[in-house]
Amino acid sequence: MRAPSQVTARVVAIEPAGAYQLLTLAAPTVAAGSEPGQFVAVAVGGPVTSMLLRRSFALYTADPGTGLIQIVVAEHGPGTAWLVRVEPGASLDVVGPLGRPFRLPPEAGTAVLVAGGYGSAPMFDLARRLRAGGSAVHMVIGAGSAERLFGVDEAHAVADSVVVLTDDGSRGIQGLVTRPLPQLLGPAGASMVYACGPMAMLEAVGAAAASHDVPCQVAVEESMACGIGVCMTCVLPVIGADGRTRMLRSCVEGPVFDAERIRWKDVGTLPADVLGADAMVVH
Amino acid sequence: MRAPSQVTARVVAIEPAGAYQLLTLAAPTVAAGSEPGQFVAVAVGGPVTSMLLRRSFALYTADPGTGLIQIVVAEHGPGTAWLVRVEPGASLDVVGPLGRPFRLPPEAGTAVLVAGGYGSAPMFDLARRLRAGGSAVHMVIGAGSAERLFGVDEAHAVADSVVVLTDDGSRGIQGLVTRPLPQLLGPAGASMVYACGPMAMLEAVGAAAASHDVPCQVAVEESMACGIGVCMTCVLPVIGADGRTRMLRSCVEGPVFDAERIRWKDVGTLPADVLGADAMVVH
Amino acid sequence: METSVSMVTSLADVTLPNPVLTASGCAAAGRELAPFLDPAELGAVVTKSVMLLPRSGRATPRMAETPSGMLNSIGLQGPGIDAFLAHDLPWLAERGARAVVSIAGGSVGEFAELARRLAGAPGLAVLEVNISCPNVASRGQVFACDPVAAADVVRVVKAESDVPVFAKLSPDVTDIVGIARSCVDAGADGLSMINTLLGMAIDTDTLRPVLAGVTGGLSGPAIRPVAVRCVWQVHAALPTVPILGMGGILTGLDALQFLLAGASAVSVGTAVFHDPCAPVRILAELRAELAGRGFGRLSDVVGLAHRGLQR
Amino acid sequence: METSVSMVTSLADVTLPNPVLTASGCAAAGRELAPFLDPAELGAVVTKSVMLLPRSGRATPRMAETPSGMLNSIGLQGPGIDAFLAHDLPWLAERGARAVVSIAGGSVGEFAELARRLAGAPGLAVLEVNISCPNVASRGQVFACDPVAAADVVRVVKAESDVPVFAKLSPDVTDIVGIARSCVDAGADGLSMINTLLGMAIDTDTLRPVLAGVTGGLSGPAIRPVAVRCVWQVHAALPTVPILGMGGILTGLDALQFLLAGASAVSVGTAVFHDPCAPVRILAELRAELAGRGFGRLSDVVGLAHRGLQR
Ligand SMILES: Cc1cc2nc3c(=O)[nH]c(=O)nc-3n(C[C@H](O)[C@H](O)[C@H](O)COP(=O)(O)OP(=O)(O)OC[C@H]3O[C@@H](n4cnc5c(N)ncnc54)[C@H](O)[C@@H]3O)c2cc1C
Ligand SMILES: Cc1cc2nc3c(=O)[nH]c(=O)nc-3n(C[C@H](O)[C@H](O)[C@H](O)COP(=O)(O)OP(=O)(O)OC[C@H]3O[C@@H](n4cnc5c(N)ncnc54)[C@H](O)[C@@H]3O)c2cc1C
Ligand SMILES: Cc1cc2nc3c(=O)[nH]c(=O)nc-3n(C[C@H](O)[C@H](O)[C@H](O)COP(=O)(O)O)c2cc1C
Ligand SMILES: Cc1cc2nc3c(=O)[nH]c(=O)nc-3n(C[C@H](O)[C@H](O)[C@H](O)COP(=O)(O)O)c2cc1C
Ligand code: FES
Ligand code: FES
Repeated sequence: MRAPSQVTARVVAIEPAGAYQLLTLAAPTVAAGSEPGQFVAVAVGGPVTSMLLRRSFALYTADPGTGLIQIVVAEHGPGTAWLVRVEPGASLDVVGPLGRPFRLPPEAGTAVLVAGGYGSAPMFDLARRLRAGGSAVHMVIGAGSAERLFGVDEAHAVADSVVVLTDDGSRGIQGLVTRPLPQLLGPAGASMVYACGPMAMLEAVGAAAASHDVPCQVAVEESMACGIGVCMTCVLPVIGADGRTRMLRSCVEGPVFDAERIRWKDVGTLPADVLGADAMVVH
Repeated sequence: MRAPSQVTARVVAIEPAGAYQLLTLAAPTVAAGSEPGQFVAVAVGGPVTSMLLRRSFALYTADPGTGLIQIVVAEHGPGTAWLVRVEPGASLDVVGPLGRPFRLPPEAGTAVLVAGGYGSAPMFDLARRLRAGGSAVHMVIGAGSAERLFGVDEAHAVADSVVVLTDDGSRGIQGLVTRPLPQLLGPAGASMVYACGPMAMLEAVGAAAASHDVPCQVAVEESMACGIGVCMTCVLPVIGADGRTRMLRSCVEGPVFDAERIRWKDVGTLPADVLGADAMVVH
Repeated sequence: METSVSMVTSLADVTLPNPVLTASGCAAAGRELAPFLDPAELGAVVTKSVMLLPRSGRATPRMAETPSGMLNSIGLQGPGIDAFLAHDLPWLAERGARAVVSIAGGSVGEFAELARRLAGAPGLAVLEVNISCPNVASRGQVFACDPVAAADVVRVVKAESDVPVFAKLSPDVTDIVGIARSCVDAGADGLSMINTLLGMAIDTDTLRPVLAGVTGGLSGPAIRPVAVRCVWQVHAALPTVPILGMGGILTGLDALQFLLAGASAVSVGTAVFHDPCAPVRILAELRAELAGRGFGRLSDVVGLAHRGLQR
Repeated sequence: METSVSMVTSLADVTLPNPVLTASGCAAAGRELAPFLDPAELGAVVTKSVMLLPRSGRATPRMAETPSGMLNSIGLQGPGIDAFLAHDLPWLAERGARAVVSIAGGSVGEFAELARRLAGAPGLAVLEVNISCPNVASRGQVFACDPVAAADVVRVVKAESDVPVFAKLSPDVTDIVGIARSCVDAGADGLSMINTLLGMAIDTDTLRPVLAGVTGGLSGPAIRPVAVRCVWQVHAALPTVPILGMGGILTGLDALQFLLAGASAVSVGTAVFHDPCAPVRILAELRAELAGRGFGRLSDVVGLAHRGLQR
């Protein structure tokens, strides 16, 4: 893992990918040292923008050879609306690579990679690395509808098996990504689960993995003001090795966490047993 | 004079013109009813800009036939920096035509048109209208240096004589635009003067005209927040027909004023004899 | 579907066809906006604060653009109440526009006199008492900075007035709820919030303040979070007092924030400089947003963000 | 030419190599910025306000972006003074960075205890007393809203402290000069201005406040005109009191506005979120702007905009 840097990245290409835009950026220092699960933070809106805060995107690819990185952008609010309209040749101010990546297993095994929507972006490089380490990889890719699936074809190229699901049945099986998990995690099944997608999905995948006693890493998506660990906006309650819950910064202590460590039901609240919650009463 | 409207104008062309950018915009309702000396107010910075206020530009051309208007933009601060970088095909939010135009003389005579920098923009249409009404037109065009002159060639096409001056002598005569005025305004000289340019120049031209007893209209440039007469930011002390000085709005009561009505030395101050200045003491 | 939302609202006992108004000082007396919108289509036109005598206003520069906002230091330039009554108010009345007339005085007596002169004027729907203009020579003269002075003004205006009286408050106070309460206790029928924040900018070329008046009033989207907070706090403390909310409203969703915080209507100020059609655009956007959320009546959303909030 | 500007400044009797600092809460304790800048190159690192005990901070969401600004409602999450002294301050000291340590207490006694614990700590250059955090449960607890409470805190901290004490003020007061004077009278060696403005945003989809804490602190360029005005007013009233200015500084020219208004040094806060290299970039820009204007020493511009102004 390499220290992040702030770079001016040229937009090499921008192309639609279903409901998303795939941005290819020239950012050699970011590409050089990044690992799957890390993200970049992009300044949006141009020089006289009213939008101060960077927007975060998981790295989809990062090629140290070409110095190119790719991100998959869903148009959401004004910042991403601006970003999906950049032109090739434009410059973007990018900070990265940020955050802790997915940890690879100490020894080869069978991995299930579960992704929702653009949450599949970091999964392909992860799959390649897992397979390079000798692991078998099964991918489960879901989304609300067909055009919000990202990378189904590539999944087939990098995984031993692929299950595609959509909420509305417009592609693949109708249903949620948790649906195939009992089978994939069952006896003689996976030794590890990786997941990226909406919080509710991560919670459900974590629960499925736990019920089969399979370790599960998830990449969460919390609202971030700085992305580099200085502001404390991106926290969620995470149980430490000492059994105590702390409000951890998802930008530097995540975005990848062990699913079982996250107090899912308490995200967005301040449970009384969190370290230092007692001090909140005073003031 | 037509009521202003707010329109979405397509950028038809943008091309360098010396130190300036010449923008051609499709804005039929603005083009339809405008007169020389009027201006448009353009929103800058795009949808998520931090710049709330419109930028004002004199109309250089306005063709009711094609529906096109042109403005000449000098890069100054962040708003014009954005504007000179728009691409053909882009849309601009334009309000216009605004302000009072130059008044044409009731009968033909000899007009001297004096312009500084991009202040020449409104002068060419004015010259054409004056000549169409039978007047003779002499133009004096000045600027700091050659590349800040605008429209010298066109001046030759629309005027009976043209004097070009620059402060640094890089083109034409070295000196200020007031230099040729004694001759042009002298005996058997002009019956009217029109001027547009920096305030100090307008004052000097007004003084020269006054010393020859020639009426002089000037188009002033005051900092404007709204451009449509509702905010009261763009005022300057102007003497009325009743001899009283009032703080008049240059966006709706100008930008064209009789030079002799403006209290040049008092611009940027509040002279005690301005109507209502006494009330300022209270509160 | 959209036309099925009832946009009717009221400021105290005055019913307005819709909740989008102009803001004082940002629409003059309505006339200049006529090329861009029909003043009768708005909830009301809030006129520039008028004083007893004609006023020149301050020297220029009177404005500075700031990030997502602007500073102004106009100094209440205006024709005085006589000219206003002779020319401005009748123009609005003839067009069927409702007028919220903003008055400003240098003394309690001047406020009283203004209210007296306006009593019974045709077209007058509401009196807005500007006790919070920051462009005065001394901070001590801002009535809205002191609960007693604020109450004094409200009391005399109320005594002279036959229409609802709204006190316009400044955010530049330690305790806006205290000032609000004091105005209501003195008889204010409602509150207008917020006036501009006191701010300034320095010209880094001349090395002097940009504004001739040194300090000025900060307005625009930059101040919206402060404005929403003020409306929220006052509505929480005084839930039955009608609020005319304002400060940085640029879109229908911005207006909706104010309604959800507790305002019954909103004023659109600086946005008009950006977009002269803003008030009617915002009205249309607000209507569509309400319809899209399934609300049938504007009144359903007033203060809604407070409800069901446990704290 | 540019290298010939002397950027040296001082906060009370502490000399700093240059006037650009981080802002409390926007740089943690400096470590996370190390990939982007060398903390020793800054005037100083102002650390996140530390309290006596570890604190969890508030529930999320803790932030909302607003036009040219943001709201935060962190609730002073932090490790407590023991961990700070064990891990954070030494890290800065080892790197040769000067530390302005910000402390926050729930009571006057807690402030005193924090100052006591910090006395003599290596690397500590200045104590910044955060009496103005808006993210507290009740407005009544903001010491900086009350001149007496503010003075009480300053007095006890000053008594325990062997470094200059700067009181950090809130702009959310009717009379910031009064609070400033009260702090100085109680022994404050200087003033930090401004903390965030109290603001809020409402989510128009959930129809509830965006922040879990309902209200939050508004920062960023949106508030810069208010911040410059506060520095201006206080410097005009107390010209010998050193001021650490802040609020929306994004560029060298923004920093220059604060210096011209009377600040001896500036803190860069929210800009770091936009641009993690901001403090060093702003320092370079400021140096170039001063050189371009022909100033040889930073101290030549401090308060310059006041001079020769007739009013
Ligand atoms: C670690 C991480 C990885 C991400 N990866 C991707 C990705 O690969 N592709 C993609 O399309 N999106 C991704 N997101 C979400 C993306 O950052 C948001 O959709 C985006 O910031 C929204 O900005 P906006 O201006 O369009 O929306 P607005 O709602 O206007 O944003 C306002 C503010 O809220 C923040 N915000 C809003 N929604 C989110 C969100 N869901 N997560 C975090 N911050 C948010 C923004 O950053 C901004 O500061 C990721 C987020 C995180 C934290
Ligand atoms: C009636 C009129 C006609 C004009 N015609 C032209 C023209 O034909 N070509 C041209 O290049 N410029 C013209 N100007 C000047 C032009 O409006 C300003 O240069 C421009 O607004 C500067 O914006 P900015 O963002 O680049 O600078 P900034 O200094 O960042 O602008 C900040 C604010 O100050 C205002 N402002 C700054 N300088 C001026 C100025 N000189 N006059 C008015 N407002 C100013 C801006 O509108 C903006 O609101 C005209 C101005 C007026 C009032
Ligand atoms: C140029 C200007 C002039 C103003 N004049 C007045 C005024 O005369 N009386 C008043 O009560 N408020 C005045 N205001 C304040 C506005 O009515 C409004 O309260 C404030 O600007 C916040 O709203 P906004 O952000 O939508 O502009 C003025 C504001 C501006 C920008
Ligand atoms: C996320 C965040 C956290 C902050 N935490 C603190 C804090 O702990 N103590 C403090 O005194 N100020 C705190 N502040 C206020 C800043 O130090 C600064 O006073 C304010 O943000 C204005 O400066 P800016 O606009 O440059 O950010 C915080 C600001 C932000 C944005
Ligand atoms: S986003 Fe700032 S600490 Fe994580
Ligand atoms: S610019 Fe607003 S009145 Fe002239």
